[in-house]
Amino acid sequence: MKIDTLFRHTREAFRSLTRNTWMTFAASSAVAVTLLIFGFFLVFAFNISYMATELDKQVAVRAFFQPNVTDDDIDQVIAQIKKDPAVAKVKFVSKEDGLRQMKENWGDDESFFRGLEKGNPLPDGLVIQAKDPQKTKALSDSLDKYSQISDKSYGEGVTNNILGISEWVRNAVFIFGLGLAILAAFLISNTIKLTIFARRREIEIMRLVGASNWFIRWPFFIEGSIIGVLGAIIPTAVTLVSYNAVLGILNADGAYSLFKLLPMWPLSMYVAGITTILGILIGVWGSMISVRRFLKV
Amino acid sequence: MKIDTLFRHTREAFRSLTRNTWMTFAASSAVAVTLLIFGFFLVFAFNISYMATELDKQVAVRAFFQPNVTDDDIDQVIAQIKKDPAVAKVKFVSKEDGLRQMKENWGDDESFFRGLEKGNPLPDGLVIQAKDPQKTKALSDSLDKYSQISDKSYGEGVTNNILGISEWVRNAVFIFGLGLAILAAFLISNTIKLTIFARRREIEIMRLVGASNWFIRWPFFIEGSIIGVLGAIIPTAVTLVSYNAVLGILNADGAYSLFKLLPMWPLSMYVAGITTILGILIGVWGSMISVRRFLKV
Amino acid sequence: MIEMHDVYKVYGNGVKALNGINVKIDQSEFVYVVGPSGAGKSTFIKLMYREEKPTHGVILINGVNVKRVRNWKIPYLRRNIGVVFQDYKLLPNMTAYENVAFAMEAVETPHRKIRRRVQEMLELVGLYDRMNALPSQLSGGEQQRVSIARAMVNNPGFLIADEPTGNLDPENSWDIMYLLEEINARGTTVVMATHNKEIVNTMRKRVIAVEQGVIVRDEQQGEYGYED
Amino acid sequence: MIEMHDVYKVYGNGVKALNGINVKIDQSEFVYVVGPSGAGKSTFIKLMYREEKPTHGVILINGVNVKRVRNWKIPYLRRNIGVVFQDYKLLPNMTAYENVAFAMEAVETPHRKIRRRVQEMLELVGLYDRMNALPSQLSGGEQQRVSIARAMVNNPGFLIADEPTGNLDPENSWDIMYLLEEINARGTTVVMATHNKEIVNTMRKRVIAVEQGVIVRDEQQGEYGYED
Ligand SMILES: Nc1ncnc2c1ncn2[C@@H]1O[C@H](COP(=O)(O)OP(=O)(O)OP(=O)(O)O)[C@@H](O)[C@H]1O
Ligand SMILES: Nc1ncnc2c1ncn2[C@@H]1O[C@H](COP(=O)(O)OP(=O)(O)OP(=O)(O)O)[C@@H](O)[C@H]1O
Ligand SMILES: [Mg+2]
Ligand SMILES: [Mg+2]
Repeated sequence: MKIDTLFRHTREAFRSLTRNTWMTFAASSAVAVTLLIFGFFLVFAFNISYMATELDKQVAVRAFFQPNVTDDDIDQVIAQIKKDPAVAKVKFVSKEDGLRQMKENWGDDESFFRGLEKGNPLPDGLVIQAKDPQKTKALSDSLDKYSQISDKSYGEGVTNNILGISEWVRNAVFIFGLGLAILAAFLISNTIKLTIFARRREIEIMRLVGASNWFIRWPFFIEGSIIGVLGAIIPTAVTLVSYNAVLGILNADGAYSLFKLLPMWPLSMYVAGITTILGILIGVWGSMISVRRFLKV
Repeated sequence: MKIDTLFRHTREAFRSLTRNTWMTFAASSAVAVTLLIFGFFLVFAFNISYMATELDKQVAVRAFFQPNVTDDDIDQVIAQIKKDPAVAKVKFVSKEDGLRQMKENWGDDESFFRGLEKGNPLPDGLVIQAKDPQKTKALSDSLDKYSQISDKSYGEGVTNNILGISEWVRNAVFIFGLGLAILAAFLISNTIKLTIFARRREIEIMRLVGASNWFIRWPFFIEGSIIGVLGAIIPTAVTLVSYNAVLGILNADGAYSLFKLLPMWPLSMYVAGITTILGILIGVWGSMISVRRFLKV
Repeated sequence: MIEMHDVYKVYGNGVKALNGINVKIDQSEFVYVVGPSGAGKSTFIKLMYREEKPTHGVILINGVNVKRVRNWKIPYLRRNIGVVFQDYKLLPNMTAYENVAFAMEAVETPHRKIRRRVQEMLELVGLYDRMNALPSQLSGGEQQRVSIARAMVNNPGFLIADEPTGNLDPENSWDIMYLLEEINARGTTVVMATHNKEIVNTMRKRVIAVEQGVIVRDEQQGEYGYED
Repeated sequence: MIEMHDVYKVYGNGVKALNGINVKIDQSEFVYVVGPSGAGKSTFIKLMYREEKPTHGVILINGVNVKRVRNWKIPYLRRNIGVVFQDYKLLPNMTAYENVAFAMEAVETPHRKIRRRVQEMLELVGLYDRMNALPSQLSGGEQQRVSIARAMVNNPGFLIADEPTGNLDPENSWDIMYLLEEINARGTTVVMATHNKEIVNTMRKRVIAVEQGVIVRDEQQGEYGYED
């Protein structure tokens, strides 16, 4: 293609967009709305998946030392466990820490523990996290070799539950995301098809006066991508601005700090990128397949 | 309007739909996809709101009796509390029940409680639920009048958190639902506008040969509602069938019984109803406003 | 009766199509509008059924000021005016039969009357056997004849035809002209823009010649007047 | 050279538009195609630039079997054929200038050549000052002339015109005819369907008369032949 012709096609695309103002508006706003729904979902999905990961981090092995171990024993065991490549983190929990935690968990009913402070029956312990939460059981089994450790547990039932849920949530979000992306692609390309359908006579005339198929396609192709870009700007902006607002509200209001949300960066980049690319790809693709229908005359 | 004319308009609408097969398909599938997204959201929203309600039910006042109360005292107090119209449910928790619950909560680490069975330090207690979870504090305060009750707590912090979260979730879902309904309405009416835009010349010609505005509008009006109905059938079916499938999977797999989902009925009726009504209303409305644009010649 | 007083038409892009038209066409008259391409004939005609509004001046159809008619009432005004459009303006999704029937349905004619009348009209213009064809399945001249049938089907008081024989062979053209003459004899006012010298010179009716938006000639029993 | 051997055309709805056409049109010939409305003239013409495919028979344009040309190659075939369509077929979103320029852009003419040539063509058909009007802002005859300018702008080897003077006054019609004659004299084959008796009888070229899909007359220096 000559560079002259490429300029011509671009000029043509812009002219057509500006002359068919109403249709340009209808098409790009439909793209915008569709991508807005998709963008919101993306933000939601990224956060859900993040929360699931956070949830996985709760899974850990608790190990308890024999009552008579020395501080040296403890240090030694910790050092050795840390060498295991499967281990992500090791934390020492003294018997005092253990009691404090227990009281906190118990909340207001802690009065019941009051007497225990003097003769604290809890042993010292460790909280060990595996790099891959799915391998927590293996990690727990590997602790058998330490004679200093009397007892250990990784909360079998609860752990399996957590791991099950977080995987389930991730899969569900992924399937929904894929489904939504397909539906969004359908909606956008459908809208573009309708705008091209309204101009099918034009395409036929172009063929009749000797324009080759590619000569006819190019301006539509460029138009499609412009509509895609136009339709991606607004939803990206809206999604990110409102997410920022939600983050602000949650941060200001300590009560809801249970929700741990992803920070603006790099989430904003992902959402903007995915939305825009989806908009352009589908815009171009929608134009291409619909123009082809009318290149038959 | 003569009955003859009404027949004519209906015939005309169906003829137009069958002759413009492609456009009918494009329009009603766009409506279908939009309503599908909306339908899924509805199912999600109903369930979230249901879960929030379930969460609220966790909020309760725990009252503990004096160590020396008799069984008669207890029965008397329970009977009196039950009379209070603000109370939804009262449950007696013996000291043995209390210890068992505590152990369960503690999971595998229960070894620590083993010694306690003989000298169980826990008092007998009650779990009292308010009809309106928001009024739990008032209920707790009202227990002051019973001298048999030594201590009570409704887990101030936790309760406020739960109530806060469930209200927050309900509001968020409502706002999102409203937003999504508006976006869906926009998408659908936009699609219908595009199909009518493709036929603007026809509308102009009709005016030029003496058809009144209402005569022109009626068939479009009927067409719009048919497209709305066509576009509502598929998403309703898909939503309900897949929801049923999800219910089946969750019920079969006990591990996920943490998710308490709403049963098919009456949820299916709500979703079908809301989706269909939305489809028809927006179909008709979209036709009306777009036809008007071209009744100017 | 059609009256125009000092009518000007300037299109949106600044083109002055009509520059001071004064004319009076009586009930049951038969008028040819002639003039070169782009002279303003179609514009003159479009003002009568209010496809275009005059920029200046007054147009009265049977005493009604067309410019003042409210938008929703315009269709009712047009029901007394049958129009043959220069570009036919057939509804693309309707067959020849349906296109003609549409004009009758629009004025809420009882169903049973429509069928007979439409078939009669299509027979008159020689398209009885092409009744079920869509406009895209008809030849240029056939489309033009459907447009003529539609204009006449409601027996309007005015028949306005813009170049109704442009795509017709002489034989079909004369058939149409006899039809118009007959309708005119029954009391319908006929206004017809045309380039057909032979017809104008043979039928000898009133001729209004338009050039560059002004009436340069208005003769009873006139001639086409533009020589080759 | 255009050759048709035993060509039949039956449209999808069963209408037999052409029933066995055999004809040969030499390089640089000037041919009128005449016949009543619906006779099959436009169909005959549409087969030449492959808007329609023959149901049966062979059509050769400069030796190429048109029926066999692959879909994507058809535009290249059409580049040597300028067509004036009966319904003009102008692109509605382009001005008169852009419509004519489009035909040149489509064959990738260098930008600087387009401007001069398009303006020249519009001048020839008398539309230089209406250059920037959209088709909807042009009169019927003006649109027809834009269509004529577009057909000629690439100096095609064949010029096929379907009723190119249907909406033109005699003066404009003659101007167009002189243009066609000149182009023909420079070597372009011209095929023109027409109802214009005067032109056919004055210009005296080859006349092919079609009736009900068959050629009933084919005379060198023929006459229109249909009397009023
Ligand atoms: N919608 C419009 N907008 C702008 N200019 C217009 C419009 N319609 C017509 N014109 C211009 O007004 C002038 C008169 O047009 P009109 O259609 O009345 O001519 P006409 O006499 O009918 O010609 P023809 O015989 O070719 O049909 C022309 O120069 C034309 O270009
Ligand atoms: N696309 C089509 N589908 C079906 N029938 C058609 C189609 N096009 C034309 N016809 C029919 O074929 C016959 C010949 O049509 P054609 O257009 O060739 O006539 P024509 O000689 O050009 O007439 P005119 O002088 O009125 O333009 C007509 O009866 C017409 O109704
Ligand atoms: Mg005109
Ligand atoms: Mg023809």
